[in-house]
Amino acid sequence: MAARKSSQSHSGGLELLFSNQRKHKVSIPSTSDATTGQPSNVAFLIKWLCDNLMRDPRKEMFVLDDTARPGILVLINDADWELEGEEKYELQAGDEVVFVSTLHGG
Amino acid sequence: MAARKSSQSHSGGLELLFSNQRKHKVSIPSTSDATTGQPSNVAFLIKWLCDNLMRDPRKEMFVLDDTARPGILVLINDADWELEGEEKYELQAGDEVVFVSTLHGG
Amino acid sequence: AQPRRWPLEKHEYKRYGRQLIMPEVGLHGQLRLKNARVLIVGVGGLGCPAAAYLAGAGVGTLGLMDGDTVEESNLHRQIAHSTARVDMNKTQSAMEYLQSLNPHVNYNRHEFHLTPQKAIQIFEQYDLVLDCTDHPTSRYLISDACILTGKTLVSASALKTEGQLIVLNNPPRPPGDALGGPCYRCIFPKPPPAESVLSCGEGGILGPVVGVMGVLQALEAIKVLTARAQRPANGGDWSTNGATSEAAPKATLLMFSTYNTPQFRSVRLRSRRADCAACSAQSTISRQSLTSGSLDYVAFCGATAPINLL
Amino acid sequence: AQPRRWPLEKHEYKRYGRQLIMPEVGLHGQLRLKNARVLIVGVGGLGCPAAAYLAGAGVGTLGLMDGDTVEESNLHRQIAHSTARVDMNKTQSAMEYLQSLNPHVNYNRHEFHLTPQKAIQIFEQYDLVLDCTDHPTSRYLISDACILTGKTLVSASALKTEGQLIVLNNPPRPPGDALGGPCYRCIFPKPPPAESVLSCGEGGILGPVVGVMGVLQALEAIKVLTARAQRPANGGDWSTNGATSEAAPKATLLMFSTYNTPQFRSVRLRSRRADCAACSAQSTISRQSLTSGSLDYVAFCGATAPINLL
Ligand SMILES: [Zn+2]
Ligand SMILES: [Zn+2]
Repeated sequence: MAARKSSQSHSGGLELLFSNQRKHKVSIPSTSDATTGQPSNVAFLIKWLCDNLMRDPRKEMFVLDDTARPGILVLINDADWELEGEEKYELQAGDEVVFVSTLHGG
Repeated sequence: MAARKSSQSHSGGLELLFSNQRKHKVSIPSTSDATTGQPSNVAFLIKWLCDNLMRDPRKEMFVLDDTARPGILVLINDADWELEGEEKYELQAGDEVVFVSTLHGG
Repeated sequence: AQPRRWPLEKHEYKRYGRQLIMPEVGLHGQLRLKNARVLIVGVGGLGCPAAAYLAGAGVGTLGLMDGDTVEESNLHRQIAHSTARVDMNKTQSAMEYLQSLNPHVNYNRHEFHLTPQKAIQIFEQYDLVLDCTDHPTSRYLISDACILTGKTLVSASALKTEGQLIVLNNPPRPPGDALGGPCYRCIFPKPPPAESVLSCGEGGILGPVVGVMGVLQALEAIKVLTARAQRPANGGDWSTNGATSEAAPKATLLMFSTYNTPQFRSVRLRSRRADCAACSAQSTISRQSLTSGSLDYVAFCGATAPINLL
Repeated sequence: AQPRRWPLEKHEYKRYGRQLIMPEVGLHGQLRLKNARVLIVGVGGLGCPAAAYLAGAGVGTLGLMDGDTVEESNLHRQIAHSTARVDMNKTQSAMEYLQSLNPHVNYNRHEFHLTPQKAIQIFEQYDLVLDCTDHPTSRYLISDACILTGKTLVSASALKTEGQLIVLNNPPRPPGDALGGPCYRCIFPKPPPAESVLSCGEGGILGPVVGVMGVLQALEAIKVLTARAQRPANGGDWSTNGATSEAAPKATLLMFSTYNTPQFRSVRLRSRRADCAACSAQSTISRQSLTSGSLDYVAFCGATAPINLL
């Protein structure tokens, strides 16, 4: 099964959930389901990150209802994922996905 | 003769020399000399900009001794051209060349 | 003989000369600044530098709102206060500094924290609002009140070594008008879990980080106020917003991270959300619900005592 | 019984608590700031905000150098001065503000403009230098003196709606050592034609633009001072610079442009130049040539009266 390379980075404190590392280059399967051949999308990436990369047990700080929790912006190649189809966006090799936690301090 | 597309932009007041426009998308010939087939490099781009795009008569505000004048940084795809071979860097389609005039105010 | 009346006073040409001579401001821009009324909600790490540069630029009326008093732990970043003014209300402390920087500005002090009941009536006295507060509760309230009163909102935040900045409701349009810029609820329809919210007191903050964001808020405010667009004299709808296309305007988020390379990043966010609770045709938030106090922002954002988790 | 002696005074834990609790600063970083001596050359649009945030952060000794007096036209952007202090020397005016913000810093006033003759002797009293001046003449002089005295230099500039920032000689190494960061002459070996140099007085300047650059200078200074690297106690060579590789370090230029999209841009510049007049093995600039006054920076940069061209 071919791997789809994608780099993802964290901002706004989220790196604390991922071994305190800001940038990760990850290779995910190019299909999320071998039988249907469904290409991997962002929903799959989020689940994959939770299962494979997140060291912190508090999954609820990253996901809620199988998607990024409220207060986390998901950016695909410097644009809000809402402009790209949200969870259904199919990842391309080399895509950069950024998870940003909103800040509230002042 | 094929054209080589390249976008260039100005900063630090240089746009005043180029019709007060910050960004220009230009197509330059892919070879600077039809007989030798010499690929177009940054030296050729600078001369081409002077001849074709610069509306201001004060060429000395942009070039000196056939190269960018002192105080102008030339950046090729977000790196100093000195890291890329300076004037001899051969332009690729889609390259972004930025001319930045140093600021001195404070 | 009576001399021809100049649009600015003589001392104003002197004081604002360095910005007046720039085509981006010019005499027209300076007059717009002079006629502008800007409200700064929160006179802390963001509000102090934002107020300094807006007062410096000659904004006609500057409103300062904060119910807190100055603490010694504020002074590493809240540069309009001073050691001698510890325990003084922050709006009073900042005003002493601002008066000495530029006495030609009208300063309004609102010596209390913003509440839903007061928001509409106060925001109506201003042209533009800066959110310099530090909690989701106030961020939703300020955004809602800006939509209901038709004000552009310059919102920033900072924590530890990072900052964020976004200009909302720009251009300002009534709820349901897709040509208005998105509001805070368009970007964040649901509040973050309360346990994920950290204040600067809990998470820490580097002074220049919040300082940079506050100065950039002043700059965005000046850009909005001096833009070429025509604004009706008495605060009604904007007839034109300076945008050349009639496409639904998107917001841009500027992110800053001290130890990242590059430090700054600009990302394109969405336009207005068709089902936004505040700015869409289906809006459920009204002047009445705010003023009556029936909207409970604290309950909406969950527990008020943030837990030190993230 | 005598209580255990704490490394900081009680009030310092309070005042600096919000930065102390961050791992990027911590107690060690705060002690480094307290022991640090920082010189700010130029107390104008860049120097005022830079000084405010460095004083706020608790830098132990802050040197302020400027021979100018405060003018009304400075006040839209030089936020450490005040209307009542117009005509006062800028270092005196700024010190009054800074003292009231943080009285626990030692402030040194250098009430004159920098000259080649004085540069070495003054720079040797400090650990780090901020170039907040406004002319190529001083920019070359400050860079040369930083190379000769082994100081890292945080240099910024601004004009109209744009700004630039670069950290030079970082890490600081003697001339000829390729593991030192580049200097100003490495990046700009030849000065610009005098007629292309515009000051803020001639070209104009938007207050928050120069403000942002000044605040970012304070941040870069704090980053350098609190970095994990070990610095010898008495200002000798740095044994390690915190870099993991032994490659020649490159400089990064941060560019800001108010009306550009994106507003900020970081570009990679070169490492030390093998034939640099100041920092290479072939250096022709010495302590002697500076101190004796034999180096003429004004002649090097051409005519002193800039012509309003670009
Ligand atoms: Zn909305
Ligand atoms: Zn050098």
